Amino acid sequence: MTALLFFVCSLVAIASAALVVSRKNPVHSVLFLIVCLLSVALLFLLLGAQFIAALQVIVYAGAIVVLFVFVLMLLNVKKETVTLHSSTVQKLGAVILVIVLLMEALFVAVMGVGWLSKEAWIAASGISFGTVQSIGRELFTRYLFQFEVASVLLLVAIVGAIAITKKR
Amino acid sequence: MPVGVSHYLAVSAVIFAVGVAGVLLRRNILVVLMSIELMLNAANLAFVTFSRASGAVGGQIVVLFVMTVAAAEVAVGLAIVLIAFRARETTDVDEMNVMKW
Amino acid sequence: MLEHAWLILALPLAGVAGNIFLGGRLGRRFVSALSCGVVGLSFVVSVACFLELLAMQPAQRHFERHIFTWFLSGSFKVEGTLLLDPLSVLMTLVVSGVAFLIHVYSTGYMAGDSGYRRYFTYLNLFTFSMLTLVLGGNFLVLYVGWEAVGLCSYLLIGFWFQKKPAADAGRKAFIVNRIGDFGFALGILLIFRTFGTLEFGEVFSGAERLFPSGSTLITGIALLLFAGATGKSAQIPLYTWLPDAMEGPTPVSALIHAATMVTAGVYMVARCSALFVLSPLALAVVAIVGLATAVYAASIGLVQNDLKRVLAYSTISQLGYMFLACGVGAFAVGIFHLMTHAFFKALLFLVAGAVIHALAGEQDITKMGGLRSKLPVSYWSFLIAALAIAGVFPFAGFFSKDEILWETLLRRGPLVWALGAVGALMTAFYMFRLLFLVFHGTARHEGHVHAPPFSIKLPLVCLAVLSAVGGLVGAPLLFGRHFVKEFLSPVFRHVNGHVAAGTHEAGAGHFVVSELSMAVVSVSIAVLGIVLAYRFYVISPDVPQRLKERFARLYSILFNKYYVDEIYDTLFVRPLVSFATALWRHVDALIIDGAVNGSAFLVETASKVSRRLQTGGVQNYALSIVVGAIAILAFWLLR
Amino acid sequence: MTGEVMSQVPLITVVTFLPLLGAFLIALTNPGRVRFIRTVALVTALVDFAVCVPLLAGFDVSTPSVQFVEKHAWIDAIGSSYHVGIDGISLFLVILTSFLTVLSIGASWTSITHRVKGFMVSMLILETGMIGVFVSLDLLLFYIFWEAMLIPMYLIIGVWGGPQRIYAAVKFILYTLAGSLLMLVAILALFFIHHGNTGEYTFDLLKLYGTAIPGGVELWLFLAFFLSFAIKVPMFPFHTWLPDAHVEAPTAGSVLLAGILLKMGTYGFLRFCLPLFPRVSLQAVPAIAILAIIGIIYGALVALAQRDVKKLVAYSSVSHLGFVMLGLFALNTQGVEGGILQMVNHGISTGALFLIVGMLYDRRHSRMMEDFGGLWKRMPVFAGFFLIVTLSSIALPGLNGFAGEFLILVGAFMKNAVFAAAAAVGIILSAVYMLWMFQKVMFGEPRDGDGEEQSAAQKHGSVFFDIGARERWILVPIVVLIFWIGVWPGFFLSRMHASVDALLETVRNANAAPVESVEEAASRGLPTLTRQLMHGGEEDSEGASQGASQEVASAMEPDTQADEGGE
Repeated sequence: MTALLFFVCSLVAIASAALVVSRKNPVHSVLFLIVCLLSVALLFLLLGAQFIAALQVIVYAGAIVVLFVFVLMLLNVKKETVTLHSSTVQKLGAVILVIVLLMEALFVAVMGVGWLSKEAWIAASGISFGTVQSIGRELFTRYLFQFEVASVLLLVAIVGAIAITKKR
Repeated sequence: MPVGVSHYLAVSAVIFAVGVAGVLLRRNILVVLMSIELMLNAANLAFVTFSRASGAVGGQIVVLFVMTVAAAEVAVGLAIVLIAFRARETTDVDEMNVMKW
Repeated sequence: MLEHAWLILALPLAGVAGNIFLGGRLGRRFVSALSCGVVGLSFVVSVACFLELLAMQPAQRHFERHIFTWFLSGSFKVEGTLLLDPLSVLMTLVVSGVAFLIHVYSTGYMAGDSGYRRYFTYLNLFTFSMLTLVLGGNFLVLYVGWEAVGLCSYLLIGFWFQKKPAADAGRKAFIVNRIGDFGFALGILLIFRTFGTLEFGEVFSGAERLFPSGSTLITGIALLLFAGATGKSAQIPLYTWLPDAMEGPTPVSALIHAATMVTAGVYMVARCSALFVLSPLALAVVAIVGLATAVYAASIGLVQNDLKRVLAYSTISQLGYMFLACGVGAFAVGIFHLMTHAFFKALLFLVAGAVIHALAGEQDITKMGGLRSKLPVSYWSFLIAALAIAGVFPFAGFFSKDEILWETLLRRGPLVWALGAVGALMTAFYMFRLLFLVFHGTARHEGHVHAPPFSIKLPLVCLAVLSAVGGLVGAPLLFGRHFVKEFLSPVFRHVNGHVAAGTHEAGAGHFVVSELSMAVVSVSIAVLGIVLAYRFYVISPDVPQRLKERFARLYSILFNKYYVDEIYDTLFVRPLVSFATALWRHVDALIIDGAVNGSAFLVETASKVSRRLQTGGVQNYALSIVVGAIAILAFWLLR
Repeated sequence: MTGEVMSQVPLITVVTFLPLLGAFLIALTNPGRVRFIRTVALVTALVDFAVCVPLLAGFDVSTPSVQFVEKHAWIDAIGSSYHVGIDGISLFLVILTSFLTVLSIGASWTSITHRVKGFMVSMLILETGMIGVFVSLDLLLFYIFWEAMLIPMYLIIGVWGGPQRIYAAVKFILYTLAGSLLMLVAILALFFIHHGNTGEYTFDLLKLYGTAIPGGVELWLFLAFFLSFAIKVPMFPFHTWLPDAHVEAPTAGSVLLAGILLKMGTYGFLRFCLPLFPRVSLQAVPAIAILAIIGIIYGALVALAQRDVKKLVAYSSVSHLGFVMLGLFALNTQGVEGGILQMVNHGISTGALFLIVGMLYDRRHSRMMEDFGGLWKRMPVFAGFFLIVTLSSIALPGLNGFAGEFLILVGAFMKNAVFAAAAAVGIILSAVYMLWMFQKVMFGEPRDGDGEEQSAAQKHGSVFFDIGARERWILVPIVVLIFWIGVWPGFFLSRMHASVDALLETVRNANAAPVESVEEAASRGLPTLTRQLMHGGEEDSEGASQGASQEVASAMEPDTQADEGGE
């Protein structure tokens, strides 16, 4: 059951990601982005990270994508006539590099990395993993300072965004 | 067939690669930004996977921060896109190359 | 009074300060009074010191005073030392005495000049420097005076700086002197390295103690010192500045370029006699250079037409005699001649100045003549001086010059003597040529002849008296005693041991006879010169013209001073200037700076090429980020 | 009582940072208040100079150790501290700096009319940087001052300079930066070598003295420092930035450039190269001496070819600094003390020459000799000052130049007679070019300018009106110093003795001590250079003097032999 769910979700995620990149109309891209993000959220759930899954839906699918949509509507861009980059070198290089990068990453994923093992996977599947409680405790004790910094970062981003777009 | 670390990582890798391809190849700056979101998401997936594998919550905390950064990045990034569009009436990355010698 | 010997130096220095700070406000009368006064007082102090020294036992006539420590660095220690011994006191007397007279003379001569205060400031400064030179008790203090008189000479030659020849001559004098000083300075360094001190007493006693006669090191030192002396005292090959120095005011020529400064070289050689006697080679060089200069300069003097230049060449020639005396080991005689020369040559210049003054600046002797009746004081003074320099008994020059020739004959043989005698003949000839052309015959000039004021006449008379009788202090045949020699003997006591035997003290009797006969010979030579001049320029004035046409080439060589200035110019001056220019334009600007700018150009070119990578396209950058990511990952995997 | 109070005041810090305070004050001022800005700058510089007086008065001549030391923790993590102090070597350079800054600000009073605020701020920051270089006893601190001081100088040349100012400023800063970056690398290398030897991370200079450095590495480190300092000095053939910078800089910039900045190079050799790398330094003596002599003669010859007064003075600096280098690398008391004295002398004399050229430029707006002539008649007071400065520059005995150059010659002569003789040629040449310049400018018939200068001419009767009270008061202290140093150099020398002797002792001991390091070097297969140094280096440098020196050896005093280099 879990395996089936995993395969379905991951296939949807990959497919929609590919569509995000390949659609000519950016509005379509945004819609497929939502699909992709939601399926990744499902994957999070499968991994037992409920809180992150919830955040994924709220922050990404909610806030960020809405932002994209707003901007798209604001700009009212017409469809691209040419989708791809103009330089041949860039195109060719990008394709080759992406393939190489993918190979490398898959190699890592499949062959594994030294410190990961099946045992670790099983042992860690406790009940408290990924709950709001466990993350909250960590976040407000050990990572409190980083948390505060993150909040400042957001504040700066808000101010910055306003300042940049302000019409003079 | 049990689903393991490798599977999740593989999915993460593929999504990441797709994101990279988007960043490198697309000309519409909005799509490029979306591709960046894809890459960040792929990274998040890998983090959660590692967190799950190691049993430590730290990985998920990082994801939280990544999301924060992503939100900030999109906010600022889209703001820049907005004024760039205002100035040059285009969202084409290729045409935004004045920042050079 | 010896305790207060520093006053001799302090007074002229106070004069300098007074002229600079007060002279402008208080006017000319103050300047004249102050300048003459301080030098006069300085002379009085010198006399007092001299008398006090004279009252002592001959062996104890030596007074040294360390005023302050000048340098102290490691083993290098130099004191500001004043030294009063017979030699320096004698020099002090001559310098301050002549300087005083010339100060007085200058108040008349320079009366109309706009640079009156500046002139007297320099003159006081010169007196101070020259006295420092003679009173200095070690080589470095001597060197201070040495360079400082050079500076004053520079300033006074170029006193009328608006005239380019004057400014050029001043610079030439300073630079040529610097070349000599280069040797002098190296000599001082070598002395310090050898003896570890620069105090005269320690160096000389050290030299006697540590080094055998003929030591290479001492020869080196002596020759280097002598190089300095050739510069200052205008000997071959560095004499060329002195004739040009005549661009300065005439009293300056009298004081600096005849009586005092140019004799500093002789003084220095005499002062270092302890070193020179240890080196026969160096002595020989001194003698040869002196002799050569004496004859050479006299030969040029025969045909020059500029009154002051004839006197300048005469000075060079006489200085040559002094060096000849030193070179044969008769240092006391050299100093004696220095003294008498100071009297009669200063007098000659002052008369020349009076004549030039009277004729409103005319210096060409072919345009003078017949001045005897118009300027009687000048005429008689000049006559006395000319007789003195020609060496006619009993005038001052006779005693000193005769003695030089006598010593030369005694120690270097007849050939050297004969050359010296030829020089003496020429001296007598050109001096009387001047006398006849300037004062006798018919007037060849136009305009009014200005009568000289009292301030000009007074020094002339004083010096005329000295030129007439000044030689008597060194007349053994008349008085049985040679006062100068006796007085100086403590300073030169080490000389006799080294220089070849055959001195006065050695054999009494028959030397007296032959010295007497030689004296007769040298007087006859002088008279011959005078007679020749009389025949050429009074009896049959067309003879010189005929000779000039007959020996046209010789004449032009002599008239153009053997073309030495031109030779130096082509050999040294021009090449130096063009070399310097080439160095600047080609080596500095082209090669060295070219290399610097070239490397800058390289960097610029490289950056022009490489900045093409900076496309401004954000995706190009992303591409390279990916390349980096792949590389890192690959490295990590393949590790 | 006062002594106690004195010792509690951090004098060095005050001297160093007071100008910065003044600069800060000026920075807060309205740029339009020009008079106020100038006054503040001048007062700051004067007060700073006044603070140097207790420094001089309280200086203990008997000890070689560093005095007025202040040491505070700064960057603990890498063992760098705020460590400052002065000894006999740096004392006069610090005083000279504050002295010349006062004069430079005075000289800029009327000649700088635009952006006065920025200029004065730059001047004061420059002063802080320069003094900081001389008082730092921590390598990192030193390096920071060393670089920081470039920036205001760059601005002074580049903003207030002549027509070619940008070229000159860029050349100046790039050239010096190129050298100092190599020095930074060497400093780091030294830092790590010291850590390797002792396990302690420190930039403290006094602790780094005597660090045992492997032979081959020592050479490279020495070369890195050498290049940096040689460019600054500047030694032949690294001198070409100097004429450009000098000619283009405003008067005050030239004065400080010649007076102080060049001394940093020679000071660096003395403070860093010699004690940090004593063995290679000794080995490098012949090479450096030859470069120095080439510099002396070359600089003088090129100066001879100049028509531009300022350029002539600039090239004469190359010549004079050659003397300093020769003295320092004679490695005996006379040479080093003469070298230090000559640094001060050159600062005074050449600084004064630039001030004088600046005064001429203010009047005629030209630096070409042919535009002048006969000035003695128009400006007699100025002529007197100019004459004294000229004479000081050509080392007339009794003036300061002689005291320094003669000591240098003594030192060099003890080391090698031929070197000294070659260097002495420079003294002849200096007379040639300086007097030529003097004659061109001051002698002859007066010549007046035309065009724009005529308005000034009508006001004063001539373009060349004589110097006024301000200019006189700038030149008077210089002349006083010229005579003071010339007549009584002992005052200055006595304050150097202890430090110089200690320094030479360091070099001597380092070269005498470790015999086994030769074997070490040999076993590591290092270049023969090191071995030559140990056994045959001295013979090489002595070889040239031959003849005279062999005889000399027999008659030489024992201590002069010790001066020969201590082997």
